[in-house]
Amino acid sequence: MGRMKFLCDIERCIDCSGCVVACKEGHHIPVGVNRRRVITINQGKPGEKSISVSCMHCADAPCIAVCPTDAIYQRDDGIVLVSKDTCIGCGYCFMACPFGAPQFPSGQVFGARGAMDKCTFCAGGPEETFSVKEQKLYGQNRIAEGKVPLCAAMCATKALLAGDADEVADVYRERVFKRGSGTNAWGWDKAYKKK
Amino acid sequence: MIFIGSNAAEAHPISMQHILHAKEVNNAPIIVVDPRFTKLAAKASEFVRIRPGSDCAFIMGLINEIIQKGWEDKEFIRTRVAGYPEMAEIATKYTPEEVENITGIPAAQTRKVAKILATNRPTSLTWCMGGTQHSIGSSITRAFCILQLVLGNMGKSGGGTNIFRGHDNVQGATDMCVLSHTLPGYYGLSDGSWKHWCRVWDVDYDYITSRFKEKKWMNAKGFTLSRWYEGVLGEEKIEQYTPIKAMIQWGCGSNSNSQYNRVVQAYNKLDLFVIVDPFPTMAAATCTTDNVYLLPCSSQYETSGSVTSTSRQIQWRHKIVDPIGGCRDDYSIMKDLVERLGFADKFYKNIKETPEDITREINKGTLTIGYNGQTPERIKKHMENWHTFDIETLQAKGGPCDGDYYGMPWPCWTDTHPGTPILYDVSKPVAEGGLPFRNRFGQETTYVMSGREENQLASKGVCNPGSEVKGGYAEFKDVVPGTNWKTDLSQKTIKEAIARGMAPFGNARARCVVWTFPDQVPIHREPLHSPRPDLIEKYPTYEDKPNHFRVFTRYKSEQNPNLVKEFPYVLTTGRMVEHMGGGAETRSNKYLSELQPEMYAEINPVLGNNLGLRDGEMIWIESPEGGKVKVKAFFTERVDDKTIFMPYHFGGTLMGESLAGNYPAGHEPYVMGDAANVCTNYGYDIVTQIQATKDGLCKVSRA
Amino acid sequence: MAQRKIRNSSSVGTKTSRVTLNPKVARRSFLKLSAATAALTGAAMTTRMTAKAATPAAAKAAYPDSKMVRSVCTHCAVGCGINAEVRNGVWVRQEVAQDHPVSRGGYCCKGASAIDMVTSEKRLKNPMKRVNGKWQKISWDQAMSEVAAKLTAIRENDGPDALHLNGSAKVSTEMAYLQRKFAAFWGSNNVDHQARI
Amino acid sequence: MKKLILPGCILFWAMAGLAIAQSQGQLLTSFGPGPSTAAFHEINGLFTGDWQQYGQLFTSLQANIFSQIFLLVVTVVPLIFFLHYIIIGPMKFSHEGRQIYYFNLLSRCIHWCAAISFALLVITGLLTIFGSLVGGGVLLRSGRTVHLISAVTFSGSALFMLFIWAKDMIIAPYDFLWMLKIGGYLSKENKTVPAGRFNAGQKSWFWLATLGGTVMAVTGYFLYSFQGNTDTLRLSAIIHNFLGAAMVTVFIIHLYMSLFAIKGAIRSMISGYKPEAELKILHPRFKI
Repeated sequence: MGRMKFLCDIERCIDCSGCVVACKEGHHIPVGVNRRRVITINQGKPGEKSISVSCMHCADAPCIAVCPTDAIYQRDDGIVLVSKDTCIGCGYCFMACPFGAPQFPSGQVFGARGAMDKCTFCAGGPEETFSVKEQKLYGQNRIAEGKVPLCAAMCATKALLAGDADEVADVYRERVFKRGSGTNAWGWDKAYKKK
Repeated sequence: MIFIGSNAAEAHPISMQHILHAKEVNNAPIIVVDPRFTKLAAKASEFVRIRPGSDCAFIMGLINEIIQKGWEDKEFIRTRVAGYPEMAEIATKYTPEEVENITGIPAAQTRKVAKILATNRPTSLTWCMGGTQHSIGSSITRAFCILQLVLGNMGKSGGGTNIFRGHDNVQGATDMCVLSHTLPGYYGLSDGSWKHWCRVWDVDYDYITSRFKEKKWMNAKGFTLSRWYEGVLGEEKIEQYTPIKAMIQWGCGSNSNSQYNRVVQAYNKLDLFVIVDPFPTMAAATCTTDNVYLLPCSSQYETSGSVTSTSRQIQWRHKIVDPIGGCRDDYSIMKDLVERLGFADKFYKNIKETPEDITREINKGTLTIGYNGQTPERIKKHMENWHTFDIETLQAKGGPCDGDYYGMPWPCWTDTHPGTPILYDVSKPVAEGGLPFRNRFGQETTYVMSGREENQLASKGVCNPGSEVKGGYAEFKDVVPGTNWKTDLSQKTIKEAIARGMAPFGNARARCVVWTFPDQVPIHREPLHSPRPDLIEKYPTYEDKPNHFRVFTRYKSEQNPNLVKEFPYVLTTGRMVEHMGGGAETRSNKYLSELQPEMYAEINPVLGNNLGLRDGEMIWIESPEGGKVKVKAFFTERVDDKTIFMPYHFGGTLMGESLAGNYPAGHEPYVMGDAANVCTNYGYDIVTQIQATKDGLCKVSRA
Repeated sequence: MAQRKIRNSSSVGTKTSRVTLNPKVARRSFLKLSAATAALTGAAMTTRMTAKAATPAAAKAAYPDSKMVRSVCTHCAVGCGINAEVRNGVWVRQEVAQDHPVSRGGYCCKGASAIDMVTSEKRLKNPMKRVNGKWQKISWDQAMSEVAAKLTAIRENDGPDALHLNGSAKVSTEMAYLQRKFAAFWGSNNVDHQARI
Repeated sequence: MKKLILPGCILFWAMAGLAIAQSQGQLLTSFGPGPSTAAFHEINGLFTGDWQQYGQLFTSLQANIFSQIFLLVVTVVPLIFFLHYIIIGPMKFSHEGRQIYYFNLLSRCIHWCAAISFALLVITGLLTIFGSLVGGGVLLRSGRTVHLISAVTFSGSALFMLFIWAKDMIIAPYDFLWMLKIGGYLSKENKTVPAGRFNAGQKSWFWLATLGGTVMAVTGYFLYSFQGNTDTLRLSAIIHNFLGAAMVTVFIIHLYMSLFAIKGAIRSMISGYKPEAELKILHPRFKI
């Protein structure tokens, strides 16, 4: 059993937000909560690059470390999930996360934050698989169906890779290899000090 | 690959999959020619910043450079191109230095691009609205094609001109010619064409004639989408016996019309205005009169029918769910209307099963573009077996569709023909998807410009494999006496041509000189509202055209060298990935609205700071026609310091005033903003009357 | 030190009891994940897409008795395939059309929200007419008879060319054909659509 | 007061320094030479840049250290007092003699208002810190709400206390003497200690509760509303936890003093009267 990983190929990402909307539409996420976002640097200049970010399902996840209620847990396949029943919305995971992955829809009492919501790698949550409750709290459980997370499956240019870390690395290595030398090669600018 | 006036990364994101594949796997250079550093330019290997509206000069400059260096495909030109010397003569005027003067592209870069094109063959050339929406749009697009002819890239895998079309079925609707100057299948409006379609429809030619006011109106081009409102307002001289009093807008967002404030005036003057759309479009909110009807048709997912993608692939859009609420699908609304207008028996004579029988009627009549083979059964079979198609060649490997190309791109001459994935490809037999250039414009021509006489048929030896005639040949006719391949409803002519390994439409040369156009060879002409008054004298626009699709159209009288003093910045418009067209659909989608919640205008920080504006501030942008929009300033280096860019998807606000209250309650879109097209300038193409939205002028002030 | 601390506590967080909180989830997902991995590679690499698409059989588990309808996205001319999962006449979710030869499962943000075209609250549900400046719901019968009557009157008074029909590039080819045919039978060439702009 | 703040500050800065040094060291080892494209570095910096400043510090503190500190506070401090009670024993004063009216009704009400809300704050705060033992969920989510309500109540009462007692709480030179003697609590005999109406211990507690309480309220507001950038939140959380630990410690001291260390001390806060005998020893400078 490998570990599940996302990898966004910045040479391919075109900032179409397909992943963002695929995720929202697939899991019926309220407006304002972004399990996934696309970030662009150097907008409008040569060297403009975009990258799609969500929970990275860290091997050594800071959110798990800081969670006071142990609501966040990691499955054996590396997917980091949150139990919304246990979560108290304290927001510590947000402060610990380098990627801004944890999201907080507003709760009922005094405008307090509700339970944390984040990318589930389309693996639902701790509830019974395909149950109505799971669907409602966490969205689809595509991993249990044997399917790819929606964002990666629907990526317009196949920039976003998802899956077993080893396989993702293989795919990416193959791509870098195919890109060959010259302007398209990864790290060419760095290695040869030219653009 | 070269992209001119196309932002595929935003307008056609999925195509980027293939574009980046070519870049990465084939190491194909991507050249992007655009006034704006687009998201596509971010992926390009060469970005060429061009002044809006000067594309023709740049392309002619490339052609000149290629010819001067001797990089042209001499064999291709000798055998398959007509009018070449005349074109080359004119191209010599566009030296790289002159191109730099007109377009702002450094001469060295023009030379570099020419070299990239010459050394990376075949090159695929892509353009979109950035190439067409100019007063010389028809010249610009022809220049693109001529460039590909000169390079010998036509009819080759990886070559050709690939226009990325906007709407999902704009190719299908264009093939069906929902156009005021032609009948379905590009038959035109001549008597022969009408007679042909009357035979297809199985009605008397006299009956159709009787429906018109007079017979002459049958052959006269009608008003266009871009200028129909002149027929209502009557401010310009119109060539029609009556002003337009009623309007049916069927699935048309309307705020994509330039000079939108005048369109709004026209809405309010109509006696009857019917809007058929799943969402209330901006049109419903802009007019305030009483005679407006909103008919909720279903979305396309709630009905079925075929759609043609930009690569001419025909796919069957299956109905997913029944029309929701009280909506009706398009077919039933049309049927209801026709029944109430009293010609349903004739209209639906051969149409029993909707929509399949309609497809069959199209198959029967649309012979010009080889629409005979795409029967509903075959299209559906392709949809069911889409997984059997090879992703490189799009040809089915085995399975029920073995050998077919996906979606049977037209021409698909017979019901066993696989479709033609690449037009004018002479390396394949016609029966397997090959094609020569069409013989359409006679066989001998004498050019006015040079007095030279030239045979329009292809040279000896150039033909598809298995062709009976080894070389050029004329189009097929009189196989069934009195008909030609276009009008022979029995399709015997086409079948015979295919059987003999030949194309029904002949084998001719592609022409560089179009003797029916105002500019026989594409030449640069300054936009009507030019930011370069010094160039107007050298590259003046056309003479005014009195009856241009029934309306007087100004050219020379509109071009004013002093305009730029008051309106100093070039205004161009375009798309963003989150929205579509007028945005009625996407601005009613909460997730897409969340991603792009505001109308803005892109301004270079240099220009913004010179004008004393702040990033994120509200500004007025005003056009010479008096249109103005209130938008947020967005400082970005995507545009240069003389250009202002606005996305045209927004609506719901007119000249700074919100129209939210004019929508049916609860149906106003989530996001509203000023419609950019209020500001787009006057200007229409000399041939097609497409609006010139990409090269207008404007001025900016703080709101 | 910081690194070690995090690691320690994360192993606390990954208590096995958490992973097997619901034994059913854990077992099922572990069994299926090998399949997922195969499919994941497909998603990752375009050239392997068709071979390793997720099987429809697996999807049955989430929405039993649903059927897949193949359709085409309505947003731009690329013509991306859409796999719609429909149960009891309701479009329950948009599934990835991984084996579509053009889009290979890819969608931009517009295509990914195709389902919203049907479910949007902003859709009109009834014919409407503006009366004294206010929108009023009317029946289809009333709407169509009034429109037809007014059209007939305009035709008789001003001639057929007093009507302009703006057709659409968003409708099916068949519907576009009917729009052009309608103009011909109506007796006018005043018909056009968005290809002009 | 200084007794507690100073070590707190030293501890805080020691921790911070240690953690920052660690984070820098870790950066070098964990990323290594890495991928070489400039854009990657830029994007990486975009995400982890601010994280490296306080995020990592917060993470390492919150991961274990905070809970350990609080564990120490709630176990070791009571243990020390338990030993004190056994070894030295409580102070006993005769309640027979003259009773002095020491706290009026208003101050008593405010005191109890503050006391109850503060107790709730401590309980819910500790519950949150040891949330994993409770299992989170509804209990702790209501705990958060209670924490909020108590915080508002306590802020109000603390403000009142500031008004009515601030004059008596001004630090005087003899307070240092009191501090040196540790209030005489380490002696089994009842010796006179220098103190006015309030002794130095009470003063520390008072100023910690009011001024520290203000800091707690401000940081708590940030944590609750999530206003401000992430680094503000992280710093707020760090301050909130350290100061919280200090306040809990002093709170326990106060509890012990009133309930156990001085027999019957709590009665004065109920009835308002203190025995003269007690005052003579513990608050000799108080003018009757």
